[in-house]
Amino acid sequence: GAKTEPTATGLTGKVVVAGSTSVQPLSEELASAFMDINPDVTIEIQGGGSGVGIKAAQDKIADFGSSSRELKAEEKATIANEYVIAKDGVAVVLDPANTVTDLSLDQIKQIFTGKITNWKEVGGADAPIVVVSREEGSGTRGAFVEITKVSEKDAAGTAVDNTTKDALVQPSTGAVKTTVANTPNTIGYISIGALDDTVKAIKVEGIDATEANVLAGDYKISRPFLYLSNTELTPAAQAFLDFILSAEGQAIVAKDFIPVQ
Amino acid sequence: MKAYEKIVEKLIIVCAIISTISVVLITVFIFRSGLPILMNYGVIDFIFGTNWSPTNGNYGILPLIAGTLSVTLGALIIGVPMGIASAIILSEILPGKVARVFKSAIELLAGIPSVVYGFFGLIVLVPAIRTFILPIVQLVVPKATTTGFSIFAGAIILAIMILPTIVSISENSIKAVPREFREASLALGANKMETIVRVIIPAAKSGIIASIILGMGRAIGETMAVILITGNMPKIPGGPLDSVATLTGTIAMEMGYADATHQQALFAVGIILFMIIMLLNAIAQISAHGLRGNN
Amino acid sequence: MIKKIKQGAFYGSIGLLAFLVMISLLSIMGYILFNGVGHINLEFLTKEPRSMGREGGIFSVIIGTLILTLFSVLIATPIGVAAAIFFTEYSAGKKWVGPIRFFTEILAGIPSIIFGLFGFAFFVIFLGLGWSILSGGLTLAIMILPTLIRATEESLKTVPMSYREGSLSLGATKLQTITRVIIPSCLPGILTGIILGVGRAIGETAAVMLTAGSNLRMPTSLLDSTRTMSVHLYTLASEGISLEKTFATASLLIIIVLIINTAANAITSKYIIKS
Amino acid sequence: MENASTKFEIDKLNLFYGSFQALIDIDMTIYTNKITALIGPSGCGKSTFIRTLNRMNDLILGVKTTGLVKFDEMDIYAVDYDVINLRKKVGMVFQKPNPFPKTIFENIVYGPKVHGEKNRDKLQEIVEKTLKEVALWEEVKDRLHKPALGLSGGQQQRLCIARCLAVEPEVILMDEPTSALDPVATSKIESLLEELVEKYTIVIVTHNMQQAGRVSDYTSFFLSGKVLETDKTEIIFSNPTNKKTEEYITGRFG
Amino acid sequence: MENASTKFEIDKLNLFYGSFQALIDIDMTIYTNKITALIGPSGCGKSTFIRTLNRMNDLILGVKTTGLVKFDEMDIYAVDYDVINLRKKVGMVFQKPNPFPKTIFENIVYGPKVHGEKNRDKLQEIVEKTLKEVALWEEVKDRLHKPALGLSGGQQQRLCIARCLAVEPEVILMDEPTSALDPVATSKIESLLEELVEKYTIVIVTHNMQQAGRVSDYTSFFLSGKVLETDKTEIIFSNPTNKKTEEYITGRFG
Ligand SMILES: Nc1ncnc2c1ncn2[C@@H]1O[C@H](COP(=O)(O)OP(=O)(O)OP(=O)(O)O)[C@@H](O)[C@H]1O
Ligand SMILES: Nc1ncnc2c1ncn2[C@@H]1O[C@H](COP(=O)(O)OP(=O)(O)OP(=O)(O)O)[C@@H](O)[C@H]1O
Ligand SMILES: [Mg+2]
Ligand SMILES: [Mg+2]
Repeated sequence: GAKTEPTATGLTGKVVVAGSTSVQPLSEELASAFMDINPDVTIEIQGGGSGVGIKAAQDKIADFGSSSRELKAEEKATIANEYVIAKDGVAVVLDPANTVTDLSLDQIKQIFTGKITNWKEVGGADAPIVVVSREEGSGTRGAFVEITKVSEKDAAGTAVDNTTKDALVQPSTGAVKTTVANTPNTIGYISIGALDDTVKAIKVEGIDATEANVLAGDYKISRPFLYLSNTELTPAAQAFLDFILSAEGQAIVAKDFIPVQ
Repeated sequence: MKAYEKIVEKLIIVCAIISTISVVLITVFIFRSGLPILMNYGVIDFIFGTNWSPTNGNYGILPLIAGTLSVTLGALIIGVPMGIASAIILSEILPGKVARVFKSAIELLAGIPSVVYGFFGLIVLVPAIRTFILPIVQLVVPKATTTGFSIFAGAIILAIMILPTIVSISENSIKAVPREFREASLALGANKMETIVRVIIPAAKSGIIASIILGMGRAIGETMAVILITGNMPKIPGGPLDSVATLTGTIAMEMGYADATHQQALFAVGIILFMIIMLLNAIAQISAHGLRGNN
Repeated sequence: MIKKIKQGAFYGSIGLLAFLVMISLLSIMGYILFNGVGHINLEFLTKEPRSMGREGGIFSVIIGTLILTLFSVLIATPIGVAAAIFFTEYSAGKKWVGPIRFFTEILAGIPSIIFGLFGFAFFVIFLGLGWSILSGGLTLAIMILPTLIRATEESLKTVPMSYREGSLSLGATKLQTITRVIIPSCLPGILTGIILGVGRAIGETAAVMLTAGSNLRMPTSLLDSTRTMSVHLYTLASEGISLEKTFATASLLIIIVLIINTAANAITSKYIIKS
Repeated sequence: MENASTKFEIDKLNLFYGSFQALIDIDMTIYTNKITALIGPSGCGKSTFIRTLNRMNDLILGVKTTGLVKFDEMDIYAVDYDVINLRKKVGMVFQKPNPFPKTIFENIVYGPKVHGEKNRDKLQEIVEKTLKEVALWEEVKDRLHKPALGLSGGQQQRLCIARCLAVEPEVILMDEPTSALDPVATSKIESLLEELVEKYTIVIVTHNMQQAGRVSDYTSFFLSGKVLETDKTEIIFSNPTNKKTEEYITGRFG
Repeated sequence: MENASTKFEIDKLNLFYGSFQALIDIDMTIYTNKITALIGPSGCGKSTFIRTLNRMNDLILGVKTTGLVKFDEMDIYAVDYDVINLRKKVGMVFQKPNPFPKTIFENIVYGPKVHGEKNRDKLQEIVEKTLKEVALWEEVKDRLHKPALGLSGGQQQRLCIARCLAVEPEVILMDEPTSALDPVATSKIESLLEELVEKYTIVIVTHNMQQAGRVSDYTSFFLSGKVLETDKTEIIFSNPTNKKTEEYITGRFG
C-alpha cells in the first residue's frame, strides 16, 4: 500500500477534479483512497458533464477536468495535458427475454443505422427491434458509433453519425439500463462496469464483453476516461495523478473499469 | 422613522432592480451564447429544419418544437382541469381539516426531485402505457404501436408535476373571493355549482390564469423527468403515443457533453424556447382578456 | 331537473378529477416510500457515504441539502416578496411593469440547466466563487424568484382596497400599511410561493450540480461545495450505482419536504386570525 | 292578525355563533303580502334573524340553529328541504351593498340566467324594468356594460335591489336597504315597497323609525337576541306593551 | 362666516375618473371647529369630494385632480406636500365599514401604534376611551381580542369611528357614518360630534336631512358634481338661495 508512494506523506492542499459524471464515481473512490494515505490533502470531486470538465480545465478553475469522451481536434488545441486514467468497455445489451446471444459488428451497425429492423433477421424472434441510444455528444455513444462504424467519414472526411432517427435516446447509463431491462425487444449499450442481471450483455464477434477481454484488446468497444489539465500541477495534484496511475490506483480502477497499465 | 422608511423603500426598489437585473442578465446570457450560431446557420433553417443531429452539423429544431408543444399541451389538457377541480374541491367543498391534509399532500409533490418522477415514469408509467393503453388504442387503430416512451407518458408526468403550482395558487385566489359574492349569488337562488362557475371562478380568474401560466412554465422548463420518458426521438410526432424529443430535454441532455459549437446550438434552442414561452404567455393573456369581456 | 343533472355532472367530474389527483399522488408517494423507507436506518441518517454512495449513509448530503435550500430561500424570499410589493404597490399601472412581469414569467419556463450554466459562468467562474453553497444558493434563488414573485403578487392583488384606505386614512405610511395590514392578510399566498420555491430548490439537480458542485464531504463554510440529496440520487440513479439508496434518499427527501411544509403551514396559521 | 295568511311561522328559534347565542327563543309570524319591519339597536340580532329566513347563515362556519322556521307550511331546516328553491323564492338585499365584480348588466341578469332565461331581448327588458323600479335607470343607462364596482355606494345598493327583483321572488328580505341612500332614492324605494307588497311579502330591517312607521304593516322589536314585542305597526308605535319598546321608539328623533 | 378661521380652502377643484368628470369647479371653505355637512342625491360626488380632502383619491388609478385644496394655508396637492402628515391630521370614516382583519383591540390601536405609541397601558386606555365614546364598549369589552369582522354592520362602523378617533386628528371626515347605525347609537354619535367639534373640525356626508340640520354649522348642497350652494345650515334649511336646494330639502320626509 502506502509504501509505494514515498512522496505523498506530509502533503497538504486541495485538489479539485470536475467534469464527467461517468468518471465521477471512480474519481470519488480514488480520492477517498488517496485521502486515507494523505489526510491533509482535500480532494473535491465535482460533476457537471464532460463539457464542464473541458471548460474547467481550459479556464483553470479545476486542477483536473475530467472527460469520458475523446477530445475534438479543436478542443485538443486548448488543453495542454491529457491523461488517460482508465478505460471503460461498452457492452451491447438486450432485454433478458431476448434469445439472441451474439452479433457481429456489422449486424450491430445495420441495427443501429436502421437497416435491420426485425430480430428475425439476426436469428431472433419475429419482433421489431427497438434501438436505444445515448444522447448526442455522449462519450459512450462516441466510442460505440466509431467502433461499430455507425459513424463513418463522408467524402469530405468529416465523421457522420448515422444512428437511426427511430432510436429511443436516454441520457445516462442508468436510464439506458432501466429502459432496456423494462422494454421488450430493445437493444442498447452501456458501460461494462454497470452491467448486472437486469439486462443481458451479448457477445460481439463472438467475444464476451468483459474487462479482461477489453484489456487484452479482443473486445473492441471502449472509451477512455481522461483527466485534463492546463496548469502546472500542484504537488498535491501531481501526487494524486501519480497515485491514480500507480499499481494501487489502477487496482481501484480495475474494480469496475479497465486499467490502463 | 422617516429615514428608516426611506431606506426600506429604497431597499424594496433595490430588490425589484435585483430581480429585474437577474432576469435581464439571464436573458442576455442566453442570447449572447446562442445568437452567433443562429445567425450563421440561418434562423429559418434552424427553426424549420427537420434534422437535429448536432454531431453531424445539422441543427433543425422543428421536431423539438413539435415535441415541446405537444407534451406541454398534453400536460395542460390533463393537468389544468385536475388542478382547478382540486382547487375548487379544496376551497369550496372539503371541510377545513381534510382540505389541509389534501393540500399538504399536493404541495409535497412540488418537492419531489424530477429524476424521481422520471424513474417512476420509466419503470411504472411507460410499461403501463405499452401493456394497458396500447391494446385499448389498438381496438380503434389496429396498426398502432408504441414502446410506451411517448408524448402521452410525458404529458401525464408533467401534469402531475405542475399540479402543486396550479392547485396552490388557484386555491389561494378562490379563497380570497369575498364571502359577499357567494352570499349574493346564493341569495338569488343560484346553487353552489352556479355560484362557483359564474361568480367565484370569474372573480378568482387572475390568480387561476397566473397559476396556469406558471404551471405551463414549469411544464416547458422541466427536463429531467421528460428526458427519461419521452424517448427523445427528434422526429415530428404523428400521434400521442409517438416518441418525441423536447427543446428543454435536448438542452439538458446534450449540454453536459457538448463541445463548443454544439453548446452554442443548444443556447440557440434556448432562445427559441424563450420566444415560444413568450408567445404562449401572450396567447394565455389574450384569451384571458377575451374572457373578461364576456363575463 | 336538467339543473340536477348538470350539477351531478359537475360534481361528478370535479370529484373524479380530484380523485385522479389523489391516485397519482398516492401512487407516486407509495411507489417511492414503499421502495425506500425500508432502507432508511440510523446508519443511513448519520454516516457519510462510502464507495460512491453504494454503502454508508448520506449525513453530509442531508446537511448540504438543508443549508443550500435554506440559503437560497432566505435570499429569494425577501427579494421576491419585495419585488412583488414594488410591482403591485409602488408601480401599479406603470407601463414598464408589464414587460418585467412578462419576462419573469418566461424565466419560469427556462430549463434549470440554463440557470445552471448561467450560474456556472457568472458566479463560479466570473465572480470566482467556485463550486460553493454561495454560487449554488444564488443560482437557485434566481431560479425560484419567478414563482415567488408571481404567487406573492397574486395574493397582494386579493387584498381589498378598503384595507389600504383604512390604514392610509389613519396616517399610516405606505410602508406601514404594507407591513402591518397587507402582508399579514396575504401571508398564505406568500407561503404558497415559498413552499413551491423550496420544492423547486430542493428537487433541483442540473443547476445545483453546475454551481454548488457535487462534493460528498461535509461543507464547513458557504464557500464550500456540497452535494444535495437530489444531486446524489441523480448520480446514484443515472450512473446505475444503487437503486436501493436512490429510493431511500428519495423517501427521506419526501419526509424532509413534508416536515418543512408542515412547519411552514403551522407557523403562518399562527399569525393569521381567521374571521 | 288573523285576516292575513301566513308566509313564515317561526317557533322557538335559537341561533349560536359558536358559543355565543345571537338569537334566543324567537317566535314570530310573517304575513303574506305584508311588510314586516324589524327594529332594534345595533347588534341585537336583526341581520342574524333575517338571514335565518333564507338559510343564509348556513354559510357561516360554527353556526348552530335550533327551533322551527316554517315557510309556506314547510320546515325549511328539514333535512331534505330544497334550499335553492327557498332562496329563489326568498330574495335578499344585504346590509353592505355587494354587487358582483361584473358589469351592471351582468349583475342584474345573473339571477334570470341562472334560472334558465336565455332570451337576450327578455334579459334586456328585465334590466331596464328593474333599474327603473329602483330609480337607477337614468343614471346608468349609458354604462350598462361598465363594471358595477365603479358605482357610488347608493347606486350599488339600488343595483342590488334591482338584481333581487329580477328573480321575481315571493318574499324579499331587506337588511337596511336604504341606509346608503339619499332621501329621494329612499322615497322612491319606499314607494316601490308599497307597490311590491301587492305581489310580494317583505321583511325589512331598518334603523329609521319613521321608515318603519311609514311603510310597514307589522313591526318587531329586537333586543339582545330576543323579540320583545311584535304587533301591528300602529300599535307598536302608538301603544307598545313593552316599556323597553316604548323607550327605544321615543328615544327617536327627527 | 368671517368670524371662524379657515381649515380648508377649496378653489376651482375639478376631478376626473378617467374621462368622466365627477367634480366640477368646486369652491368651498371649511371652517375650523365647525361641522360642515355635505348633502345631495346619490352619485352627485359627495364621497369623491370628501376623499380629495385627505388625498384618498390618490389610490384610485386614473384619477386626475386640478385646482387648489388648501389645508392650513398649504396646498395639499403640491408636489412636496407631506401626505402622511395630512392624513394623520385629517382622519376619515368610510361609507362602507372597513375594519382590518385583525382583532377589535388591534384595530383601534393600529393608528396609535403606527404613530409610535408602544406603552401597553396607554394603548389599553385608548381602546377603552374611544370604544366608550362610540358607545361600543359595553357590547365588546369581553371580546376585545376576537376578530373585528365578527361584529354586526353597525358595530363595525362604530369600531371604525373609534379607530379614527384613536389617532386624535384635527379634522374628521365622515362619509355617512351613521347610516348603518340605529337611532340610539346614532344619537350617541351625534352628541359625540357635538363634543368633538370643540377640538376638531368635522366634515360629514349625510343623507339624513334632520341630521344635517341638527348637527351641522354649515351645509353644502351637491348636485351632479357641482356645489350648488354652501351656507350656514340655518340659512340653507330655512331660506336657500337655489331653487334646486329647496326642492331637495323639502322633498325630505320623517
Ligand atoms: N372609481 C370610480 N371610477 C369611475 N367612476 C366613479 C368611481 N367612483 C365613483 N364614480 C362615479 O362618480 C360619481 C360620484 O360618485 P360618489 O361616490 O362621489 O357619489 P356620492 O355622492 O358619494 O353618492 P352616494 O351617496 O351614493 O354614496 C358617480 O357617478 C359614480 O358613479
Ligand atoms: N359571524 C359572527 N360570528 C360571531 N358573532 C357574530 C357574527 N355575526 C354577528 N355576530 C354577533 O351577533 C350579534 C347580532 O349580530 P347582527 O349582525 O345580527 O346584529 P344587527 O342587529 O344586524 O346589528 P346592526 O344593526 O349593527 O347591523 C352581535 O353581537 C354580533 O356581534
Ligand atoms: Mg345588521
Ligand atoms: Mg358616497
